[in-house]
Amino acid sequence: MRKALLLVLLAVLIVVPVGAQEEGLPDFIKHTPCEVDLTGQTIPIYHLGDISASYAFITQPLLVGLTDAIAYYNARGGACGATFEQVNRDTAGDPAQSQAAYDDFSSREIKPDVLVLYASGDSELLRTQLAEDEIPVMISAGSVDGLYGENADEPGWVFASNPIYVDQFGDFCEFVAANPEMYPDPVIGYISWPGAFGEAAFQPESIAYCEAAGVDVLDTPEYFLPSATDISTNVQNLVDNGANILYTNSLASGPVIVAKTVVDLGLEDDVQVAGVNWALDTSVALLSRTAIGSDGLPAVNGLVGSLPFHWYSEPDHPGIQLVVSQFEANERQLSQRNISYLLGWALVDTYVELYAQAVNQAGSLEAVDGALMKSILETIDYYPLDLYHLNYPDGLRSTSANRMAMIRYANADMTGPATSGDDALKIDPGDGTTLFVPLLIPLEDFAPAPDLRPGQ
Amino acid sequence: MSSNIRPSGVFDTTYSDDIALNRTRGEKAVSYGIVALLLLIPLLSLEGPFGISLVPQSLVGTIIRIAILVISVQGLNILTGYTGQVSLGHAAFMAVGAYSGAYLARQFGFSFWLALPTSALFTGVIGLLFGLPSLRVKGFYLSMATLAAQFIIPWTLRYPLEHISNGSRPLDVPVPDLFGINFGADGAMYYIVIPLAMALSLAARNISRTRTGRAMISIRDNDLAAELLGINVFSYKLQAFFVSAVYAGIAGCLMAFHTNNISLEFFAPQVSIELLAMLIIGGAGFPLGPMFGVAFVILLTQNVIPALVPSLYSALPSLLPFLAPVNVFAALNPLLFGLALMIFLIVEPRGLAYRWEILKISWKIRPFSY
Amino acid sequence: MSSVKLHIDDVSLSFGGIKALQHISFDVREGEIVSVIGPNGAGKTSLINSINGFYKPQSGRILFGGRDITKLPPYKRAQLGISRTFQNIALYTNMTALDNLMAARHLHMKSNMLTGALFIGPAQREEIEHRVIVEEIIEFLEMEAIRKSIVGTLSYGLRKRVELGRALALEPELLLLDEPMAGMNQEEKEDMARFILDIHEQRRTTILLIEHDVGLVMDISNHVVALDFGQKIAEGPPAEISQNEAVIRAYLGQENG
Amino acid sequence: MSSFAQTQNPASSAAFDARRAIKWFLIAVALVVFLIWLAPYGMAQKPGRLVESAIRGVLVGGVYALVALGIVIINKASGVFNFAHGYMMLAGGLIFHAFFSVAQVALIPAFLFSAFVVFMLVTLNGWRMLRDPRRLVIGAVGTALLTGVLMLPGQDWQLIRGFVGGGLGAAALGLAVERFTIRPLIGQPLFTAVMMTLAVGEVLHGLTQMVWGSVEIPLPVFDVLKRIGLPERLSIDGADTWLDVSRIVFNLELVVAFVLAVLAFIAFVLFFRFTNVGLAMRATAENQQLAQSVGLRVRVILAVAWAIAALLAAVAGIAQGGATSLSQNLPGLAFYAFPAVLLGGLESIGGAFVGGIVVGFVQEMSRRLFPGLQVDTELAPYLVLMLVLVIRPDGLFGQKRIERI
Repeated sequence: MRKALLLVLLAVLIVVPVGAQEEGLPDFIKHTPCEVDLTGQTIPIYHLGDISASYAFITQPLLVGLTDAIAYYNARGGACGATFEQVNRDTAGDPAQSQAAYDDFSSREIKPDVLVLYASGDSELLRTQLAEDEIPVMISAGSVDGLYGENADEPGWVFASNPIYVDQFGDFCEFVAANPEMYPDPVIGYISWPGAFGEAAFQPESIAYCEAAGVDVLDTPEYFLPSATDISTNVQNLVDNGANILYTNSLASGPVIVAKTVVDLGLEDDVQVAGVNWALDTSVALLSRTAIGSDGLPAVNGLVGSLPFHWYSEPDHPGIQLVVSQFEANERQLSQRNISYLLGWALVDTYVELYAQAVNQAGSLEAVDGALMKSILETIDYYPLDLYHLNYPDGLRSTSANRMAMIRYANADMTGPATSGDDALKIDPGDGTTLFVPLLIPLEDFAPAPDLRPGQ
Repeated sequence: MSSNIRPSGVFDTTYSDDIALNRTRGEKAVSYGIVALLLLIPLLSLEGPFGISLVPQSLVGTIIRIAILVISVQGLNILTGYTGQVSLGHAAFMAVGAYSGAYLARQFGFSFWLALPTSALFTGVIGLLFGLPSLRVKGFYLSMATLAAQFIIPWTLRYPLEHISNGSRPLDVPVPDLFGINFGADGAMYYIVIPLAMALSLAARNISRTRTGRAMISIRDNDLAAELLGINVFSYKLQAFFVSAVYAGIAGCLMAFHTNNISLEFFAPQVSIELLAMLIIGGAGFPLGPMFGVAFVILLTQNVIPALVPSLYSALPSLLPFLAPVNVFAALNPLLFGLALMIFLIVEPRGLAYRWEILKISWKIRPFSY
Repeated sequence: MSSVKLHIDDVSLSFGGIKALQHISFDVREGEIVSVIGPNGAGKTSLINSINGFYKPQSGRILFGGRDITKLPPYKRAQLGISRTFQNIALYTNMTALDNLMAARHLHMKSNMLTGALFIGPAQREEIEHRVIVEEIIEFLEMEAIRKSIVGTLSYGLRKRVELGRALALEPELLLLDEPMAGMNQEEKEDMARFILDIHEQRRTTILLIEHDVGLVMDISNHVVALDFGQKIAEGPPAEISQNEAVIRAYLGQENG
Repeated sequence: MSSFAQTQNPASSAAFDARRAIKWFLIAVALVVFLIWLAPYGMAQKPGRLVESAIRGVLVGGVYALVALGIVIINKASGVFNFAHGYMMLAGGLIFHAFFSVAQVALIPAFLFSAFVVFMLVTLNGWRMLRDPRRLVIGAVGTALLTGVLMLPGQDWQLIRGFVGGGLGAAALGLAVERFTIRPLIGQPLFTAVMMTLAVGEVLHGLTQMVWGSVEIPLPVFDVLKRIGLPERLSIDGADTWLDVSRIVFNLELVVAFVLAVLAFIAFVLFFRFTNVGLAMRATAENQQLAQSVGLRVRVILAVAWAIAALLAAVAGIAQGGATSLSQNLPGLAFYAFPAVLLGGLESIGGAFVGGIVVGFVQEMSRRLFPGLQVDTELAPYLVLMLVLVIRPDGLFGQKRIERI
C-alpha cells in the first residue's frame, strides 16, 4: 500500500495528470493514415534479449512497457486495426541462446518483418545473418560494430533509436568544451565495465574528437566488474593522473558505485561523474539512496549524461503525460518507471507507424516483408510519442539528436532541484532507506551528436 | 558393459568380429540408418513441391550447433571421461581454435581447409602447455589450474593480442569456400560439420578401445597401478590434454566459420562449466555420452524450455497472483533448466549413456528380465 | 647355479621416524621362487614398493639383471620386466577383465593415438595379435567365464586372479606378488598356489612372493627371507627357516598382538 | 605400515635436502627477479598509495575469505565443490533484506517462514524425527518464538529481525539444498553432486528472480552502524609524511566486512576445535565410511555443513550487498573467490582465510600497478594460483594427500 501511495504522490508532484482518452489516440500522435484495414489480424512484436541475467534491470521494465503500450494501442485500433502481441525470448546473455532464439524466429513460417533487440552483443552476433535473412532490427543504443560492421563501412539492418555510444561520448566532450566555466581544464578518465558494452565508447575516434575539442582523455581506461566490492583504486588511479571528469559506459549499479567512490574519497567537489544515457536513469537515482554525499543528497546528484529523448520530469510533454497516466493506471512499481519503460512505449508507437506505412505500400499484411521495412526505416521521419526524432539520413543507422542532462533531486516544495539534503523532498519507504525524488534536468537543447564512426 | 551380451544364438567366431563396433546385422542397419537420416535432413528441410518441408528448417541449425559441441565434448570426454582429469577450461581452448582459425583466414588468407587443421594443432599445443601442471597437481586442484586457463587465455586474447582478436569487439570470420561452393548457408556447412563430428566421435571411440585409451582409463581408475604397469602416466596425461585441446580447437574453429562472427563472450567461463555439465549428463567415459549430453542440454535449453515458457507464462501469474508476471517470465528459463537438471541427476546420476546401455541390454536379453 | 636376477644391497627406508627397512640385503636368482615372510609391519610391502620404484630408499642399491635401477621411475622398471600384484587389489574397476589384461600389454604394443584413432590397419592387427596372447593367459588362469565382466562386480578371489593375470600379461622377468592369497578360503588358496607354481614352471618366471601363510610358503618357495621390524632376521631354504628361533619368536609375538 | 603405503618421500636423506634447497633457492631467485621487474611500476607510485592498496587489498580480501570459507566447509565435509555458492550469497542477502527492510512482518508470512525453518531444523536427521513427540513440542515452541521475534515492529528491531530471520532462513535454505538435492546422491559419483550444485544455482537464480525480480536492491545495513555512531569512513592524512599523499580513506563497509570475516573465521576455528559436531565433521571429512562405522551420524554432519555454508554465504551476501547492492551480478563474486579457496587448500579453514586475503591483496596491488588491463580480477589471482599449485600442489595449507595402494 505504501508503494501505491508513494506512486500517487510522485505522480501528483511531477506530472499534471491528464484524463485518459476513452476512444482513439490523443491528437499529438500523428500516424500515417491507413489505406488498408487489417482488423482481425495479429502482428507479433519479436524481442530477444537477456531478461534474466546481468541486464535484466533494463529488459524487464521494457517488457512491462511493451505490455502496457500494447494493451493501450490494441484498445485503440492497434496498427490499422491489427492487434499486437509480444513474443519475448530470454537468452540469459548467452550468445548461443541468442543464436538459437534468432534461428527460431527467423525460421518461422512467417518471417518477422522486424525484430527488437536490446544488447549490442546480439546485434553484432546477428549482423550478417540479418542481412542474409533480410530482417531489420530496432535497437535502443548500439555499438559501431553492430550497426556498421567491423570496418564501419556497411550500414546494415540494425537501426538504433539513440545515438551510438561513441557519438554520445563525443557529444559529452562537446558539452564540456562549450562550458569552460563549469569545467576549467577538463581531463576525462574513462571508467567502466569490461566487455563489449562497457568499452564501446572508448574508441580512437571519440578520443581524437575530444582532444580536438580541447578536452583531454586519459590514455588508460579503468575497468571494474559489476560484482566488484570496492573500486577506490580504479577511481584514484584516474584522479591521481589528473582526471577531473569520470565518464562511465555502464548502467544501474555501475554509475552508482563510481559516484559513491568519488564521495567516499572526498573528491565530490573536484570530480564530475558523467555517463552514457543508461547512466541517467531512475534505476541509478534510486539505487544511490544508500550512498549519500556530504550535502545529504544521494551520491549521483549532479551526474551528467546523455538524454536523447524526453523524460518523466517534463510534465508538460504530451507523450510523457500519456506514458505516466498509463503507468499509474497499471499500478506499476516505481523501479519500473525508467528509461526502458518509456522506450517500450515509443517502440510500440513506432510499430504502429511502421506498419501503417508498410501496409499502405504493400497492400496487405502478408505482403509486408523485411526488405520493405528496411526501406521504410531508411526514409522514416517520425517522432514516436514525440519523445525523440526517428530518422536515418545519409546511410546513418542511429539517430543523432542528443542533449546533456543532470540528475538532481526535487526540493521539498517541488519547485525545483534541492540544494542539499535539508531542503530535499524525502520519503520514507519503510525499508530503512530514505527516498529522494529524482529529476533529470536538461542542460541544453537537442542538437546533433557528432558522427564518430571510424573512417568518417 | 553391453558388449558381453548379445542375443542368444549369436556367436563371434573371430577376434575381429568380437571387437567390431557393429556385431550383428541389425546393429549395422541401425547405425547406417542413423547416418543416412542425418545426412538427409538438410534435403528434407528444403521446401517440397507443396511448399511444405518435412522437417523444420531450424532443425538444421540446431543439429549443426549440437554437432560442433559434440566434437568439443568428445575431446572433454577423452580428458575427463577417460583420463579422469576434470577440466574447467575447455571453452578457452575452443576460443584458441576459433581465434587462431579466424586469424589465419583473415591475415594470411588461409582457406578453411588449411585453417582448420592448423588451428587445431596450435590449440593442441596450448592445451599441452596447460596440461603441464598435471605432473604435480591432481583432482580438483588440477581443475582449478584448468580454470586458470579459462581466465588467462581470454585475457591474453583481449589485451596483449588485441590486434588479432579485436579486443572486446566482435571479429568477422570469412565464409568458408570450397570449389566455388559458398558454405555460408547452413545446409552446406552441415555437410562439413556432421561428417567431421561423426569421424571424430568414431576416432575418440577407437582411441578409447585401443592401447592409448586403455592406458588413459588405467590412469583414471588407478594412476599408481598404471605406472607400475609401465604406463608413463605424465606422458599420457599430456597426450590427453593435447588431443582434448585439438578437439576443442576443431570445434572452436568450426564455430567461428559457422557463425562468421565471434566474440569472447562465446567462450565465457560459464561455457566451460556447461560443457562439463553436458558430459556428466550424457555419461562421462561412455562413447555415446557426449552425444546424449549435448543433445539433451541443447534441446532442453534451446527448444523445449522456450516452447514451454509461453504457456507457463500465461498460466503461472494467475496461479501466483502475488508475484509480478514479468518476474515470473524472467525466472522461467533458469528455473526450468535447474529443475530439469536436478530431476535428471537424481533419476540417472551416472548419465544418459549409462541408462542407454542398460536399456540395450534389457532389449537384447528380452523377454527375460535378468 | 643360475645368475642373480635381483640384488638388494643394503637398502634402508624410513618415513619420518619410522624405520620401515634397515640395511636389507639379499639376492633373488633367476628362476627361483623367493618368499619374504614376516608379521604385520615387518616391512614386506615397503620392500616390494622399493623394488618396483614406488618408494625411493634413502640408502642402498637395487640391481635388476645387473643394472642399477635404484633411481629409475616405476614405469621404467616395469619396462625392464618387473611386474607386481597388490595386497589391496589395484585393478581398473570400471574395465572388463579382458581390458585389464589388455591394458597390461601396453609395453608390448606399439599403436599410438593416431593409429588407434584410425583403428583399421595396424592398430586392429595389433589388437588381435595381443588378444591371442591375453586369451592364452585367460585360459591359463581359467577365467574364460569372467572375460567380459566388469572387474568391480567380481568376487574378491576372482579379482585377485584377474590381478595375477594382469601382472602376467606384462610378460615379466620378475613377478612380485604381494600377499596373493590374503583373505582367501582354503580352496582358493590352493588354486592360487597351483597357478603360481604353474607360472614358475611353464614360464620360468622369477617370483618374489610375500605371504602370511608360512605353511604354504614353505611348500612352494626355493628360498625364504624373514623380516621383522624392518630388519632381516633370517634367510635360507624353507626347511631351515621353519626351525629358526628368531622367526618363531617374531611370529609368536605377533600372535598375541 | 603394511596395510597401506605412502607416496611421500622420506625427508631425511642428504640428497633430498639438497634438492629441496635448490628448489627453494630457485624460487627465491625467481621472486627476486620478479620484484626487480615489478620495482619500476612500484616506484612510479607514491608510497602512500602502495600502503593504501595493500591495506585495502587485505580488507577486500575479507569478503573473498568469507566466500571461500563457505565453499571450504562443504568441501571439507563432503568433498563437493559448491558452484551454487554465489546464488546462496544472493539468496541469503535477499532473505536478510526481506526481514530487515520492512516496517513489520505480517503474521501469516512470519508464521509460514518460521514453521519452515523450524521444520527443517527439527528434521535434521530425517523425517523420522517427527515421530518423537518431544521434538514436536520443541518445534511448536520454536515456531511460536521465532514468529514472535520476526514480528517485532519498527526500525529499532530491524537488525535483530534481519539477522534472526536472515540467518535462520539461510540455514534452512542450506538444509533444504542438502536434503532435497545432495542427499539423494549419496553413493553416486562425486561429480554428479558437483553438477547438482550447478542445478541448485540455476534454481536459486530462478527463484530469486521470481520473488524479487531483477531490480537491484540497495541494502542499507551499514546505515544502521552509522546511526549507532560509527564513523562513516576512516581516513589518514599523510600529506607531510613519507606517505606523501593527502588522504587515505577506507570505507566503513569494507572494514565491517573484514571484521565479519575475522569473526566468522574465529567462530569456525573454535567450532571445529571444541564442539562435538565440529570434531565429528573433521572425522567425517577424513573418511566417511569410517566415521559412520564409529557411530557418527554422517547425514547430520553433512546437513550441518550445508547449513553453516549457507549461513556464511548469507553473511558474505549481506556484506557485499551493503557495499554495493543485491542484484543478479552479485553471484559473479564467487567466481573470483575460487582462487582463494584453492590457494589456501580445499580443506583448510585457515587456508581459506589466508587465500582470501592473498587474492584481495594481489588484486588491489595489480589494479594499482597495472591500470586498464583487467590484470586485477582475471589474470593476477589465477597466475598466483598456478604458481602456488606448481610449488605446492595441495595449496598453501592443504593437507598433503597420502596415497594408498
